[in-house]
Order: sequence, then C-alpha cells, then structure tokens
Amino acid sequence: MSIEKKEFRPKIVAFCCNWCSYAGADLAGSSRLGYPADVKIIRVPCSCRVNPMFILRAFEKGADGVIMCGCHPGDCHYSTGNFYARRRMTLLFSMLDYIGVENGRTRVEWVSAAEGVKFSDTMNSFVEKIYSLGENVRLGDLRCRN
Amino acid sequence: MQRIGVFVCHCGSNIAATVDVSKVAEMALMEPGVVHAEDYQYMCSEAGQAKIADAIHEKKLTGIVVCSCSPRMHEATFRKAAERAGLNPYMVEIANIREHCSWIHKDMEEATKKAVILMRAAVAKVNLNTPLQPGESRVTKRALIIGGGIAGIQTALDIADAGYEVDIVEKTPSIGGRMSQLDKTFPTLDCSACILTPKMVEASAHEKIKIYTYSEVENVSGFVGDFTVDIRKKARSVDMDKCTGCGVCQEKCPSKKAPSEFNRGLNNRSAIYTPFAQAIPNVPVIDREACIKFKTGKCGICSKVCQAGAIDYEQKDEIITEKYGAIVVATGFDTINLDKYDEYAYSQSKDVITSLELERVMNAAGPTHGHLERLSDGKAPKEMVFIQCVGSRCSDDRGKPYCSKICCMYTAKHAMLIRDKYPDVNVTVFYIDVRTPGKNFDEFYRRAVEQYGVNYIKGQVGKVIPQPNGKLLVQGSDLLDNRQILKEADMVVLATAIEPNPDVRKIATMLTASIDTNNFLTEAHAKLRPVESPTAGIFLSGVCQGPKDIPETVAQAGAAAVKAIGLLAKDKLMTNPCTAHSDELLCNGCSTCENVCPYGAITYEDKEVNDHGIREVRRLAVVNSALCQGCGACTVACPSGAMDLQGFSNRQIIAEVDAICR
Amino acid sequence: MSSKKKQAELIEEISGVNPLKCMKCGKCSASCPSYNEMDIKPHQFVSYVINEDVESLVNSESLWKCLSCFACVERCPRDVKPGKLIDAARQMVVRQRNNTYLSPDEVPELLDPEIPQQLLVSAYRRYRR
Amino acid sequence: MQELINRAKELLDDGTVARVLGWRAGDLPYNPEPAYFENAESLKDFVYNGFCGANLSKYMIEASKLEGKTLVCLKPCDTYSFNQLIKEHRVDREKAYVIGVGCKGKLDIEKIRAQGIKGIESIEGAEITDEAETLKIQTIYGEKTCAYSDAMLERCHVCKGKEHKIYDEQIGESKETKDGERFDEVSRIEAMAPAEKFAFFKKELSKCIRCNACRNVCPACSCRKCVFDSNKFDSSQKANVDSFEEKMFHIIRAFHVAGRCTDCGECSRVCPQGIPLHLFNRKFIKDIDELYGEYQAGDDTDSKAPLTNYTFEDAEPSIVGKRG
Amino acid sequence: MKYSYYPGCTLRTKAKDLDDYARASARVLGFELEEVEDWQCCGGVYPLGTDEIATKLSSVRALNAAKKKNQELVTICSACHHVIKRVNDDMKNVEDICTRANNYMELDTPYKGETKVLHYLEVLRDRVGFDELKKKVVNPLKGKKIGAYYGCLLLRPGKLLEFDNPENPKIMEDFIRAIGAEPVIYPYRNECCGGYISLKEKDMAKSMCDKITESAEGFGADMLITACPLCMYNLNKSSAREIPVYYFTELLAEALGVKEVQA
Repeated sequence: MSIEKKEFRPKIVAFCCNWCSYAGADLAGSSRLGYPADVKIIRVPCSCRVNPMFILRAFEKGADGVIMCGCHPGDCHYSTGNFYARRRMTLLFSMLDYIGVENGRTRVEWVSAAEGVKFSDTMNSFVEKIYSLGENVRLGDLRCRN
Repeated sequence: MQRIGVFVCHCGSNIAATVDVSKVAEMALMEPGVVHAEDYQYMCSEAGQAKIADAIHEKKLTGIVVCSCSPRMHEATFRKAAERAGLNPYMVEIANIREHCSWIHKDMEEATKKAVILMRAAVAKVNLNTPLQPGESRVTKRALIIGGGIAGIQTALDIADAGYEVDIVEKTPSIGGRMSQLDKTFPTLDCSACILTPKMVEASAHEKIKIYTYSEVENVSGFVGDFTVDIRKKARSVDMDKCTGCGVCQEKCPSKKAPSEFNRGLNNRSAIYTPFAQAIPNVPVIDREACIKFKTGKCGICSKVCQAGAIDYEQKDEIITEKYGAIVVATGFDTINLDKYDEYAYSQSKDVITSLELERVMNAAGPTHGHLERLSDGKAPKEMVFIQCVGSRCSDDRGKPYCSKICCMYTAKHAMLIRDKYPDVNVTVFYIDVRTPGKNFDEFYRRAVEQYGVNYIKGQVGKVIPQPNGKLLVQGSDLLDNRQILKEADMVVLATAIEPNPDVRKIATMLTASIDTNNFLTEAHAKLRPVESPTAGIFLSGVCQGPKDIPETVAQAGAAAVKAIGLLAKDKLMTNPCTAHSDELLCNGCSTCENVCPYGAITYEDKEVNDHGIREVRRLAVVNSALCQGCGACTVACPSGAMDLQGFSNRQIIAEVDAICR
Repeated sequence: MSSKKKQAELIEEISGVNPLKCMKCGKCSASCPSYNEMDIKPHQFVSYVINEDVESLVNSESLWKCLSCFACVERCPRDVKPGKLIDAARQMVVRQRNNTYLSPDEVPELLDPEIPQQLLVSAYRRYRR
Repeated sequence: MQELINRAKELLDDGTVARVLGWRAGDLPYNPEPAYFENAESLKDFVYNGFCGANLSKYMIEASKLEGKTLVCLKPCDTYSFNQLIKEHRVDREKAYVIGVGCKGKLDIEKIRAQGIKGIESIEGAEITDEAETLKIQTIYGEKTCAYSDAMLERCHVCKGKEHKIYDEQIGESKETKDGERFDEVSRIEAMAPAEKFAFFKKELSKCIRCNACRNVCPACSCRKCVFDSNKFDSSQKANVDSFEEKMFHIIRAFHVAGRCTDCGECSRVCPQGIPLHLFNRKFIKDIDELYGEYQAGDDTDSKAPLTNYTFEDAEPSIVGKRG
Repeated sequence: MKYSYYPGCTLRTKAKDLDDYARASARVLGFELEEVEDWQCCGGVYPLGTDEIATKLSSVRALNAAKKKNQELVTICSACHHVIKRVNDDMKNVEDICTRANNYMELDTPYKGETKVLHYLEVLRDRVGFDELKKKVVNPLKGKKIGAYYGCLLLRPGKLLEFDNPENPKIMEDFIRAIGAEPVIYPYRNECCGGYISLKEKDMAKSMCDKITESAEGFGADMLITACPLCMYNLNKSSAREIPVYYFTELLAEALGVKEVQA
C-alpha cells in the first residue's frame, strides 16, 4: 500500500507567557483537557518578549500557524508588557494580512493561569482554523528571489 | 560545543503510559551536543537526581535537559540537583512532556513524536545556554497586610508573634471586617463578636503591629524583599492622639441621616461616627459627605462638645511611604449587587433582604436590636423563605459562575436560630443542592432539618411577588414532587453570592499579582502553593483568593503568615539572573528600551567603547540587574538587537522555534 | 447514528441550546406561567433531549401550552434557554409531519370580531408550516 | 541657490560652521549627490535643484561626531527625519546649523524617462527658484518638454507640507505640491483579495537584489550594526541565500522602523529595482493612525512613539481579521 | 426629526386607534413617522428555529428600507418591535443568518444590522425625553391611577432588546408620570397574558389575565395601559374583571389634547 498523499499535519507554535498561559496550559494538562499534538509551546517570560522576528522565523521555517498567549490586559505580571505586545502583534498581523497572508494563521489570546479550559478551547479552535487553511504556502514562499 | 545529558522521566505511568520514553531518550542521542541520554521512573526522586549527578561527573556534562513535568513544578528541583553536582543551575532546561504532552494526548505514537520535538527544542536551547550567576538583594524585615478583617488580623498576629514588624492597612474606620458584622458563626453558633473582639484588641495592643485604619494603599513599587508602598491616610477630621473615644460627638451630631455601612444601610448613623461599638481604634471619623459643617460651613457642634479638642476640620489626607519585605493581601469580600435580580423583588420590597442583612437584623446591636421583624412594618414574621444560590453558579453575566461556598451553612444556621428563638415561625429553604463539606457541617444541616423542622425544598424560585396585603408570594418549583409552589411569606432572605472586594483589581494591578476573571487573586499553584501569589513576595489570605468560611480563612491566614515569615527570616535573597543585558557595540543609545521598561531599570551613560579599533564615547543603555525583573519588553523594542535577555535570548528562542518547525 | 440521536442533535441545532449546560435548578419551572398545564415540565425538557427521547417531547401537550413568553429564557442562570427547546420541538412537529395543531376549518369558530390580525398570523406561524 | 551659497560662505567664513552638508552636481544633469564642502571655494560645485531629493539628515549622525558645527540643508520633509534622529539621540542638535531650504517638489528621472524622453543632455526648469511649470529638456533627439508635476516623485504628490519642523534659518520659498491622498495606494491594496495582494507583493519583492540601498539611505535605519548583519537572531547558516532574512527582510525592516519612519520616501526613491517600498512603511503609519490616533514621526522631539506607548483600551490583534 | 415607521398588520386594521393617536401625538411632539413603503407583515412571532431565514426577510426589508433613508425605524406594536429588533440583532451579530438573508435579498449593498430599531416609547424616552413630553401636556391626567402592563414581548429577552430592566421596568411608569397620572406598580406587569394561546386555550388565557388584572386592581389601579394589541384584546376578552385597558397612545393623545381631533 503506497501513501499517495501525505495527510496534512500542521506545525503550530504557541508562545506562552510563563505567568499566565503557560500555567494555563499546565492546568489544561492536569485537567486532561486535550488539544491536538500539533501545538508546541515555547515558554517566554512575558508576551512582550515575543519578537515579531520569532513569529516570522517560525513561518519561514515551515510553521502553519503561530499563536501568542499572554495575561489579560491589565493583569500583566510586569504591569505593562502585554500592552506593548498587543500593539506589536496587531501591527504585525495587519502587515501579514496586507501582504496577502491568511490572517487566520496568526492569533493572540489572553489566557490566565486559571483558565485551563480556555487554553484548551483556544488551541482546539486555532488548530481547527489551521486545518481549514491548509498548508502555509505563502509565508514560506515570500522571498526576494524565485 | 556543549556536552548535554538528556534525562527522560516516566513519572510512573503519567508520562510513560502515553509517551514511549525510551524512544525519546534514544532520539535524544541523535541531537547535536547530546552525549548522554537515559530514562528513569521518577527523575525527581533521590535516585533519579543521583543519576543526573552521576552523569554530570562521568560524562563531564555541561548542560542538562530533563524531559518531565512542567518546569513550574520541578525546574527548581533539577537545578538544585545540578548545582550540587557542580554544574551551573542555569544550564538545566525542562521539556514539559507531561502537562503539555502525555496528559493531553491519547495516541502513543503522536504523543511520542511530540515529546521528541519538545526534547529537541530544549536541547537546542541548552546548546546556547550560558552559566548565569544570580545577584543578591536585601530583605526589609517588615510585612504589610492589606485588609483588616479576620484574615488580615490573624496573619498580622502570627507574623508579629514571630518577632517581625507588621503594618495593617484598612480602608474603613475600624478593623474587624465582615466577621464583625456577623451575629453567630457556624457550626458551633458562637457569638461572632465574642471571638473576634479579643483578636482585634490583641492586634491593636501588639507592640509589633501598627494599624492604619481609614487608609488605602496608593502605590507599590519594588519587588520581593524590598517593596516601597505609599499609604494614603484619609483625613479622619479627628485627632487620633487626642480623642478619648467618649462618644459624645456622635450623640450630639445633628446629622443622623447617613446610611450605616455597618448595618448594611438598614438604619442610619451620624455624620461623625465609629462604625460599631467595639471599633478599633475607638476614634470616630467625620463623613464629610454627610457632615453639615463640611456641606454648609455652619454647625461645628462636635467640636464644641469635644472635651479633648480632638475635632480637626482642617485635617488633610496624608501619604506615608514605607518599605516592606512582604505583602499579604487580605481584602475580603462583599455581596454582589442585586440590581440584575429584580425577579426576587429585592429593590421593590423591604422585606426581601440578603443574608448579611439578616445577620444585622438578628444582632442585638443591629437596626431591630436583635428582634426578628419585617423591615417594612415591624411586624413579626410567621413565614420565612430562604432562597439559595442568588447570583452564585450563574454562567450568564448577571451572577457569578462559582459556588459561594458559605451560603448553605449560614442558611442552615439562620434557619436553626430562627426556629430555636421563634418556634412559631415556619422556615422554608429553596435550594438547588445543599453543599456541606466540612467537619460537623452536614450534621449541622441535618439538625436544622431533623431537630428544628426546617422545610427544605429542592428547586429554585422563579419570582417573588409582592402582594397588596404586604405579603410576599414566592413562586418556586419543587423538583422532587414535580410541582410548582406558590408560598405566601412574610420575609424572604436571599443567599446572595459573594465576590472579592471590588477594590482588589486595583490592588492586584499595583502588586502585579495575577487575578482571575472573577477577581479572585490567583495562587502560585492551585494545590501546592495555595497562599502565595505567582508574584514573589505577595501572599494571599482569606476570601481574596477564593470563597471560604471563617475557620478556613483563619487557617489560610496562618499559612500566609508562615510564608511571609519564611521570607522575612532571610537576610539576603537571590535575584533572578534572567535579566536584560545590552551589547555595547550594538547599542544606538536611542532610548527606546528605556521607554518601555516598567522598572526604570535602564539608564543611559556616556561610555568609551572600543569598536573594532575605533575608540569613541557613546551614549549607551545600562541595565541595573537588581531592578530588572526580566520581562523582555526592551529586547523587542530595541531596533538593533543590542538588548537581549539572559536565559531567554533571541538566539535561544529562535533555536527553539527552529527545532519545533524542523 | 441512530435516528433518536439524530433527532436530539437536530433539536439542539434548531434551538441553538446546549442541554448539558443545565444544572437542574428548576428556575424555569418556577417561572413558567403555563406550568400547571404542561405534561412535561420546562426543567425536564433538557433531560428528554439528553436522553434522546425527542419522540415524547414532540408528542407532549407542553408544546402547545408554552406561551413563548421567555420568562424561563430570561431567568435561566445557566443560559440554557428551555423555551427555545420547546420552540424547536414545535418546529420539528410542524416541519416534519406537516402535522398541524390548528386547521383552517376550525378557525372560523374560534374567531370573534375583535381578534387582532397578529393573533391569527402568529397562531398560523406557531402552529402550522 | 545663489543666496544659499552666499549664506554658506558667510557662515564658513565667520567660523559659525566648519563645513557645509549639501549636494554636489553629478556627471549628469539629474544626479546631484550629497557632499561636504569644507571651504568657500569648494562651494562652486554646490547645487540645489529639483533633483536634490536626497535626505541629508542621516549624514548628520556622522557629522555630529566631527569637530565643529555642520551646516546642513534640509527640505521640509527632511526636517521630520532630523527631529526623529534628535529624539533617538542619534544626532546632536548643537552640532548642526540647519538651513531649511525651500522645495517645490522633487523630480524623478524615471518619470521623465517613462515619458519616452531619452538621451538627456540638459534640463531647464528644475532650478529651485524657477517658477516654471514645465521642464525643458534638451536631448540628443532635440528639445522635449514635460510638466513639472508629471516628473515629480510620488512622495511629493502626497507632501506632508511645506513647513520646516526644525531650522536655524530658512532660505527659499516652498510650494504646496500635494495633489493626492497619502494612503490611497495602501487602501487600494487593502481592498484586494488575499491572493491578489500576495501576487502583488510577491512580484514586487522578487525584484529585490538585496543591494541594501533602501537600508543605507533610510534615516530610521540608523543602527550602528543592523540586525541583519549581526548574529543576534540567526542561530545558523549566515551564508545561505535562502535564509530567514532573505524572505522577510522588507517586512522586518518596515517593522523595525514602524512608529519611527517619517515617510520620507527615500527607500522607494533609491531602489534600483523600483520596488515601492514605502508601501510597507505607509501601511504601518496608516494602521497606527487608525488604531492609536494620528501620529507623525518627527513632528516633535519628545512625544511617545506609538510602539512604546499603549492604552488600556487598545484594539485587540483580532481586529485585523474583523475589519476584513 | 423623521423616522421610518413600521405600523404592522394590526395597527392597520383592528388597532387603528393605536396608530392614529401615535401619529397625531408625534406631530405635537415634533417628530414625523414616515411609513415604510410596501412593508410586509413581520409574522407576529420571532422565527423560532435558528435555521429559519425566509420568515425573517420581511423584517429585513423594512430594516433595509430605513437604512436607505438613513432613518431609525420606529415600531409601536410590541410584537413587531420584538420580532424586528431580534431579526436586526441576528443581522448584526449572527454571521450565518446575515449571509443567508443577504443571499436571498440580493441587495446592492448587504444589510448588516445598521438600522436602529426604536419602540415608540423609546422615542419618547430617548429622543423626545419625558421631561420634554411633560411640557407639551395640555390635559394632565391628574388623579388617574394607571397600571402599566408590559407583558412579555416588549421586555424579553432583556439582553437583546435592551428596552428596559426586564424584571423591574420603569419606562411606562415614567411615561404615566409624564402625562400627569400616577403609576401603579404591581408585580404581574411583566408576566405574560397568554396572548399567543388565546385563540385555542381560552381557559389558560383567562386564568393568566385574571392574575394580572387582580394584581393591578389590588395595588389600586383604575386602568391599564399597554402597547400591544394582542394583550389589549386578551385582557379585554379573557379577564373576568372589568378594569379598562387602553393603548398608551390613546392616553398620550388625550394628554396632548389631540384625541378629539382624531376621533
């Protein structure tokens, strides 16, 4: 039996703030609230540590979706980090949308340490979205030279 | 090149049941830099830690990856183990293959694949780790307690008894909190005041405790061990030192129309007042909104009658700045606003009251002097209906999604006390579930039913219908008998949901303590660190962390005190070495990073640099690592990439990204 | 998928109600003005859907006694909206079986000179396809 | 121009400035280039005309390190960049003597060529003092004409205004050249379907030869060492032509200057491949204006930049998907 | 001020009074009701299934007509108000319904819930203002004790209609005060009269109406006012009690001194 077409399994990178959503993911885990294995989490001290370069890098290396999770606005462990992150990501996502990259591939969600359910729901819906979008062709393809 | 050892934990079957741990170890050996890999049942056990130590010695490891549970669980354990074996603790990284993998995936192959990727990411990161040295910071040996209720008082007493100074900041004119408003307490029916007032007195007399009443925390800066706090002492208009607490001013005050906060607005108080007779300090305050002198300039009777000359209309708010090593939040709760529950006729009928109001009605010092009577006409009720879960367990935006936890018990208490004191009064309780976990709690509830004949009906009330004759028609359902009930009552008591004190969000923001969607402060770990905030140096006491009754509050207050004492007992603290650092050769001196730093940790200096032979003086960013908390905001703001974060460097994170997307 | 299950899912879809959110507090039944006329009580609707017994639900008298007054919807603390389930069940009856609770023949005898148009219009919409 | 030269001579002579930063005539009538003039005599090569599009602010970074003051000629739009550089502590205000020079729109030789005018020998009407609406161009094929505004750079059609934001003195009149809307082009792209947008940018970006002209000319790209040249981000293969930056260079560059870019348009002007690079920067400016309130980088030297600022009520990133 | 106006089927026929008084009063109060051209009946019941589209289209047409004129859409009948406001909410917030409805309608520009729907009472409260109304009253209805009967359709679902507090409304009471009478607050004023079932379940309707009128009389009301022709019919027909029931617009016209002009 030969496999003609490989099943699409997306690569999804999730940047999670150590103080909220990373703990939220832990809570989702200990509560056994599943979400697809396609999601891989990278721990950062704060959403404001997430450089747009990291997100572009992930796409360039073949990620099909990138999600960033931080503390709810006003609840940042460092007071203001997520406010800066919010502006940075808004502008970055808008730019990606502008150059024709599907907006659904990027997302920001605020998930607190207590929101294991929200974490799992968020990941499930994000993964579902990425499946519906299929493989990320455009971002990986956006280069100067063909 | 690093020499990395990878250790894969089975966590019994927690990991091993869904992740092929030996496969993960096997794959690890194929990663660059990895010279050793093994799996073991419990890596966190002594034997497991010994394996790590042995490997460090035998294989001359320079870096460690432990594939195990969340770093929030055992990162510290493994770092200490590595340190004991002579490795810099910051050369250890954790791949979270339990919470983020084995526990949420069912398919072994899939989970194993993911575990391998997580391991790779950790290895890629460790390849770029560098040894880090934590700095030291001092500890101010004084604690601040925000909130002077039973939680705050107990925590303060416990810390003070251990020999440390404690300040209590209380917003209202007296300490005592909600507990001072209660009449009796379950499940023993002690008089609340009788057990609380001795503690209040003890706190006020304690030489290590300073109490700021009628005061609020205005600003908090600094960090664990070294917080600087501004406290606003609101103008009391009464000199604390001169006042003898004789009470004449309150008697003579002609303005007696202000609703009494202490009696939940059921009766009025004078404009100059102490909230209740046993108030501590026993010094009144002038409510400037209600005071005739402040409103019209005329009056001044209190000043005239005060023998001690303590009245001071000119008094102003005062800001006090103090240093603290630890802060305990004990801000307590209030009942929710019932504006959105008009079907219960709370705003339409005076005879529909909340349970906390009933406490005041039952209390000898309350508006009815302890007589159970209707507030509309003063008549003794014959039929009382209690409605449970008013605003609790609501997933809509009218109420709270959680169980308020205390209502089932205090309703049983109320029902029992009423039946005991007024045997001719019928008591009916509409409930959804009766929840009585706790020592002697269910027995207590059963006594209400069996011994006192309280009528419990399973089913919620749909509407309370005031009748022209002044009675209240309660329309409820009896789910067990499958019938709709129309019951005529004289009084209806609503077991109103409790919520954290609305001010707590502001306080949490000042403290950078995390708070959940219901405004309860989040604990560092739901099970293992229940009285600590994830923010170091902040501790939680009482209902600010979640609904609880008095015994639980007191227990938690003691626990919070012990945690605070543990911190105050240290002379020095190790600081987090994961701080920002600027590369002098790349820094433009543009000040962008300075603008986003929440700690003022970045300053600029003119420094001479040697840039590949060019010597020149440049304006450069300098990070004060004692102030830097390591958020990383500056690293992204920096256009040139000069600013980087130790432990979470650009290259480390990119290496993780690459490993995941490989 | 069994047809029973399909029916239950259909009713969830038409109504947009998730019956699993119900905590069985009975506030709907406590609020219902038609309670005494109903054979299946408002708080029981969710159980019928959960137990996939849509058959009993669509045959129940309650469908025609519900006033669509939304008292249960307004007061439900769990956002379950039992009234919408009844509406959905009624829809299933009028849609699937072309079964009508109101036939044109019986209308004349029900009429009186003051009846507002909207009553007839709404009765038709509620009771007939 | 002569007034400018005379004044420069004066200032050099009385020692107020040690050098003059301006433009020198090039080998062709339309390619003057930025240059330092150390003495009165050398000013004979000084030129200021419609082809002096180059923004001299960035040169002041190096000039700030030199001994003595530098006289710098800044057009109204250049002063925004200069202000921004002051704000970022990249230039020393004390080391600059700013002459705000008049501008009546700068010319784009490509636009002239696009009209079929080749073999250019000389151009008349490009002088800054000249009120002529028409350029007279002598070519090897004879005299050709071209309306001044038809030969203007795109950026001049959406000119930010003829006011100098910072100067020590002003010489020459400026003229309003704005006859278009700054964000029209961006809006047009925003309205495209995703595939269309993608095709558009892919086509444009595929022309890039990574010559770095855009980066070199950009006054906001003033980093001592560009992240693309350091090893701070890339953990591997620098030499790989296919590497990260290759693909993302222009997006990252635009992001790095977001909130700092004054929209001077130099990037597009200098691109040898004619890539409309300003469309990236202007998209960020449009978003910033719409989401966080109007902001013009370089308008002043002390306001908070949009990316180092926030409000509690800021839009959520999901707004991008919502507004479609 | 001009509003688009959706009278609805009953106001064109059986409840002509409600309509006439409303228009006459509007003129006095300085606003104009422009009837939506070719309006179609709203159906009287909000389409129950979430998957129903066709039955929502008549509302969408009226809403779109108002949008084109850039006017707010005013309704008087409680049922029309309920149906149109809820359909409008669907068009605004339920993507699926919006897309499908627009597919049916084939409009030049899709309708996305842009129109604001106002009940006549809301116009009085939010646009005219009860204080302003009070000033225009020439025959204050002094001494009249009036019970407001809201019923169910005006108020619920409260979150969606955003008309008033569904459990303790006050807009009609404020209205009663504005026209110089005394409002009587009684607990059954937001309970359903059973209007929808009054065709077939006469006994049920009677028992419900009796509860309402008994309660209102018990608290001292001399009369009831309503905004709903169905409630009006039902309370008159089904209740054993004699308490008179009026459209609120009739009392409004009376207070403004334009009742006789109409009649």
